[in-house]
Amino acid sequence: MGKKSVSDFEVTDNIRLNATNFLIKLKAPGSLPVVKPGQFVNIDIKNSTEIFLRRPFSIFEVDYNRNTLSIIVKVLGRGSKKLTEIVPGEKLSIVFPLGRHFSYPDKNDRILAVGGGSGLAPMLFLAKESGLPADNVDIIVGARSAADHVEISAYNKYGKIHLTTEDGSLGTKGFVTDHPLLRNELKNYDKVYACGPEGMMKAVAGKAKKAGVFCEVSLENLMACGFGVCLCCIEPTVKGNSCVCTEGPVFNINDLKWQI
Amino acid sequence: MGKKSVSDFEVTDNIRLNATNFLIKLKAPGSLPVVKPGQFVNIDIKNSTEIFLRRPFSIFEVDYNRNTLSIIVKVLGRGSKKLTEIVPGEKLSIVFPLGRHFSYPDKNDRILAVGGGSGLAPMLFLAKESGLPADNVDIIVGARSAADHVEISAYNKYGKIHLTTEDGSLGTKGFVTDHPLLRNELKNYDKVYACGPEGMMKAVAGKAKKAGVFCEVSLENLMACGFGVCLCCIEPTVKGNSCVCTEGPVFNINDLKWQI
Amino acid sequence: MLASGTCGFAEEINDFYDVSQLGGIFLKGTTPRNRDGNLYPRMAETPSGMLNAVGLQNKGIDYFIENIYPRIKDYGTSLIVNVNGSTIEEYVEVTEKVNELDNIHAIELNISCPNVKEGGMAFGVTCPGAEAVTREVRKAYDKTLIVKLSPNVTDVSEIARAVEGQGADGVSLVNTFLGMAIDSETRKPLLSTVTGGLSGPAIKPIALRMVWQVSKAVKIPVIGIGGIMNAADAIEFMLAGASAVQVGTALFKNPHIPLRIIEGVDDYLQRHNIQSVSELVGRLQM
Amino acid sequence: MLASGTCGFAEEINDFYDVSQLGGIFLKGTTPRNRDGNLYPRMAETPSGMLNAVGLQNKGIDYFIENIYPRIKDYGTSLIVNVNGSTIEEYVEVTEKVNELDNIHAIELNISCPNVKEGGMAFGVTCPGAEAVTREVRKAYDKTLIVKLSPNVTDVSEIARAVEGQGADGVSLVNTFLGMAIDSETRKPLLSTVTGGLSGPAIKPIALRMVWQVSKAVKIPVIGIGGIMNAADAIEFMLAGASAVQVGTALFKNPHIPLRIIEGVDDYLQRHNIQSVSELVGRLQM
Ligand SMILES: Cc1cc2nc3c(=O)[nH]c(=O)nc-3n(C[C@H](O)[C@H](O)[C@H](O)COP(=O)(O)OP(=O)(O)OC[C@H]3O[C@@H](n4cnc5c(N)ncnc54)[C@H](O)[C@@H]3O)c2cc1C
Ligand SMILES: Cc1cc2nc3c(=O)[nH]c(=O)nc-3n(C[C@H](O)[C@H](O)[C@H](O)COP(=O)(O)OP(=O)(O)OC[C@H]3O[C@@H](n4cnc5c(N)ncnc54)[C@H](O)[C@@H]3O)c2cc1C
Ligand SMILES: Cc1cc2nc3c(=O)[nH]c(=O)nc-3n(C[C@H](O)[C@H](O)[C@H](O)COP(=O)(O)O)c2cc1C
Ligand SMILES: Cc1cc2nc3c(=O)[nH]c(=O)nc-3n(C[C@H](O)[C@H](O)[C@H](O)COP(=O)(O)O)c2cc1C
Ligand code: FES
Ligand code: FES
Repeated sequence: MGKKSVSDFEVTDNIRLNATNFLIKLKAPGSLPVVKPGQFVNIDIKNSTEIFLRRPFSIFEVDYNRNTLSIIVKVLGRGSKKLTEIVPGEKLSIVFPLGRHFSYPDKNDRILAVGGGSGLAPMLFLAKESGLPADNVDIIVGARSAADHVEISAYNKYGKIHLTTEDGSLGTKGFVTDHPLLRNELKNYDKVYACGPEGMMKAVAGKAKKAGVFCEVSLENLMACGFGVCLCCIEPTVKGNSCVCTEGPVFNINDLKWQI
Repeated sequence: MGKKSVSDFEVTDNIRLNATNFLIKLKAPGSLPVVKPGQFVNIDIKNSTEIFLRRPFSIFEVDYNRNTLSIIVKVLGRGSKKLTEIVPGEKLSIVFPLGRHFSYPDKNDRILAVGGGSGLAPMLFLAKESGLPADNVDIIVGARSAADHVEISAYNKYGKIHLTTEDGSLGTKGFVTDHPLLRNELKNYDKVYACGPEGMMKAVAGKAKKAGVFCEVSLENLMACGFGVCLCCIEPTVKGNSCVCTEGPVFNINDLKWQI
Repeated sequence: MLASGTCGFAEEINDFYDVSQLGGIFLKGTTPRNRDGNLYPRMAETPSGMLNAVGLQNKGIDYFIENIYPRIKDYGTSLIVNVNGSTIEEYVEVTEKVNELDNIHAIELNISCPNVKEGGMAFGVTCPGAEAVTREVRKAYDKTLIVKLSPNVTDVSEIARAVEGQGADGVSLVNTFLGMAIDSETRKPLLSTVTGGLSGPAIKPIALRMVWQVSKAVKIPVIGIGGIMNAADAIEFMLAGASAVQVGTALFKNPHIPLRIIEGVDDYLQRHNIQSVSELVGRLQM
Repeated sequence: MLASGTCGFAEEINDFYDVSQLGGIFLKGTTPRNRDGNLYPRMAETPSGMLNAVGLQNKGIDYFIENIYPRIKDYGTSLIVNVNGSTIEEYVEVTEKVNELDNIHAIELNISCPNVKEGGMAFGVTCPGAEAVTREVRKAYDKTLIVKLSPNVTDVSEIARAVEGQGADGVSLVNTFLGMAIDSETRKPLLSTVTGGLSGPAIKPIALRMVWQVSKAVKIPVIGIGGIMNAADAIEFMLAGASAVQVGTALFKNPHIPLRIIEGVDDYLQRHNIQSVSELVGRLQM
């Protein structure tokens, strides 16, 4: 894993993306180490005991020139709510870089990245970092309805974006797994990646497994420490109980014990 | 005691008076009941469990037209510090009005009000409310040094202000009890009032007792509830253990069991 | 319902709102005669909680009957006297007097106060002690007898079963945990008594576990107490097996909390399409 | 020093800073053979604390000796193995193996884990149980034997005296409190095991009281544990009688906290003109 650190980052932007999603940009006190899609930061939300434990968030974007990194926060409970109330100028204590990143695609690979809910950030980061021509990258993003989607057309230059909504108010109607690319064309991809609600990831994993396609997912198990000491975040794998925070959050679906 | 209430007041001003004292003005959601010098409010500082219990503060000024009341907060520990970081527009949950007020002086009385530390507010409120001509009112305010004093010259119209500092950097050198008015002229007063650190109040009470002058003090015992149910704030009195929050905070020194 | 020692004798809460809206009020612990309680300081704030060392300050049962009871007896809510004593005889003495009061339909036998030298928790931490005092008080009392249990024990179910065996109609738990706080700068204890009773949200997880254990161990109703601040907390205690709950320290934070809890529970029942709270009791989904 | 189960096997902390700056590291609880621990979910946040239900997941003592020990043995800080078992024989088995390790000078006998069905707390809540396991482990171990006590007991001093009587060189306390959390909306327990161990600042007042009681009851050194977040907390435990302290859950909040505590205590000693921490131990001003 290499050296990890705890540092105070300064919030430079906090932008509301839609009703429940916020983009928060953070400036490191020094120069940033290299971070990769799938890795995460663990944030002390109030520098207090009110929200006692840190909260983990995937890294969404990184700018090595400005030494900033961004996260996308979906409001779920107390901690994420407080976090989205933060004002630029405030400091946040951050532990990072944490976790293992997604496997990078090989040159000429065709990849499919499937994101939903709070799993959007690493998928977009991955599309951007893949180094592949946009033609080789498909990104499916699912949400309940149009209002739950955030504006990501800027990512069109890294891949083709396909939206789905459960109520059909935008893009393909249904779950991400109802999208034609996942229903019929999985075999066309060399690698499939997914991050989002567990049910969604399992559905994608099931299809990938059936199609025999390489598939990695990024888990969001509950964490107390985030750096491998508490053994709270474990996921059963072929190697026994693995720590999602250090041996994941990215796992190859073949290593997981999912019933898919 | 009458009806008490819990309401959200809006902070309209938060003014730094000196290094450690802040004037906080609060607007009631409706019209204010009559409040009197010595009464206090109990404030939920963060609307959270971080600072678990409320903190009591004496009422300093009240404006029935604007429905505002003010407090002077001296930074002592965690709670008072957080409170002074509040920004106008924020709301504070306030329980009030609490406690018994000072006995009002009779017409033509000469009174002496002695304040120190966090005890300044009720003394100034009392001077203002006394209804006496300024000539009949002396106010002694003590502090460690000049920098610890706050600007109160506006209160000159309610009484004559006398400052003391322990280091002699402003006004009379020494403790408030070293001031000539307290050393030699106590008999000239009909009523003496004091609020501040316990040692100071005991010293004043001792002199008043010797001089046989009516004296009331306002205690600042630690409180959990502030409205008479927890029995944590008690002070031994001639009637047994009295609740400072409901039977005080103002006590006649003859009722206290102080060794003075 | 409001927990004993945190709502005075109901009048102080009635200063804020009409207490007839409440399910019941457990009055401040009462002893046979006047007790001054412990010396000041009696409280210390702790992370998500507080310590108290009040030590059962009260004016005695006779004063209560003559002066307080007449003023509060028609408040329109259940009033429960919290019975205390240094000896079994003292417990019985208070009980006998309360037995005569028409508008008091239940007592809570406090065998768990950690802040008194004699009696209190001493009875509540062993089965024989708990049995002995429950047996004698039971003989002296015709109406509902609730026994309040101490969490400062290895096995609270055992104590609960013991008092059930002696005729208790219900148990309430928990009383406060024995704790301590020190001022590192002055190097002195923050309480005059060195140790005191810990209450508030900090203790909720332990209290909830104890309620769950006890509700599986006894057949009589269990009243849940410990760090309840909102409707979700109250519902958790009911799911763990409590038929009712008491709110204590939360009142210091805001005396209106019990009303908000009642509203919140109603709202929960509606949202989840549940007819009555009794359908929640013990319905933890395993 | 770092508390067992909250600092892994030291390597994870060494990823942040050089652990030779620390007084000592109590390694993750170790059993004779691989243990998978309990099912997910294993943790729940609570007011000023958390519950865990890890259940002693570890790869077993042999794996430790072959794979981990060689990597960490020269870290330049005291390494203490936290010894666990389901039976006395298992405790002894682990102890015998650790006895052979040159760079391990002490073991902590964990008779207080609330998260395992067999062994663990079962031994730690009765005097005979605590005595039996301490006696056998003592026979098998030549170096420093620290026994880690459970707070889930009526009288912790009694247990402390019992293990002192069997030759323990020190006691450490407290392990976690048995607690529980429920999601009111789903009506399910938040932990797969229903109950788990409560740690963090919430338990500090109770832990402090227990350390104070135990330090008066035994002559051997006492190590204070429970909710220590900063230097003031550490000093409070020392004033209450702890010769040293362990930091647990605070590490999850910030792995640098132990370093800050060391600095803060140094600063305190200077400000108060005290030569060494030993002058603080038990010096509560009454
Ligand atoms: C490696 C990793 C990366 C993540 N990346 C992102 C991200 O980029 N953007 C983002 O918005 N979120 C992300 N999350 C999830 C995020 O950490 C949680 O949403 C957040 O911690 C919730 O905190 P809270 O205080 O708002 O919720 P709480 O008040 O703690 O909980 C509210 C409810 O949500 C449930 N819950 C809380 N955390 C989780 C979780 N991790 N998984 C499932 N249920 C949970 C609780 O059980 C509870 O029912 C990530 C999580 C992990 C582990
Ligand atoms: C009736 C009443 C009226 C008051 N009026 C004012 C006022 O007008 N202005 C003002 O600035 N303060 C006033 N106080 C005091 C004020 O309530 C405390 O300073 C405040 O509660 C401290 O909170 P904290 O969180 O900052 O301190 P903490 O972090 O809780 O404590 C810091 C240190 O101060 C000590 N301490 C805290 N509260 C008190 C207290 N009440 N008495 C003695 N020592 C204490 C603690 O023991 C601790 O050592 C009043 C108190 C009472 C009871
Ligand atoms: C200041 C204070 C005084 C108390 N006095 C009594 C008492 O007289 N009798 C009693 O049975 N319990 C007493 N208790 C315990 C409470 O009734 C309750 O059991 C405990 O505080 C836990 O609940 P909570 O966390 O909701 O406060 C007292 C608690 C506090 C905080
Ligand atoms: C996630 C977790 C795992 C733990 N595992 C162990 C363990 O393996 N052995 C042990 O003796 N104590 C274990 N403990 C208990 C701690 O060592 C410590 O006694 C307890 O957490 C109280 O201290 P704290 O409040 O500083 O965390 C564990 C605690 C936590 C939170
Ligand atoms: S969160 Fe602690 S080990 Fe993963
Ligand atoms: S503070 Fe509770 S009775 Fe006075």
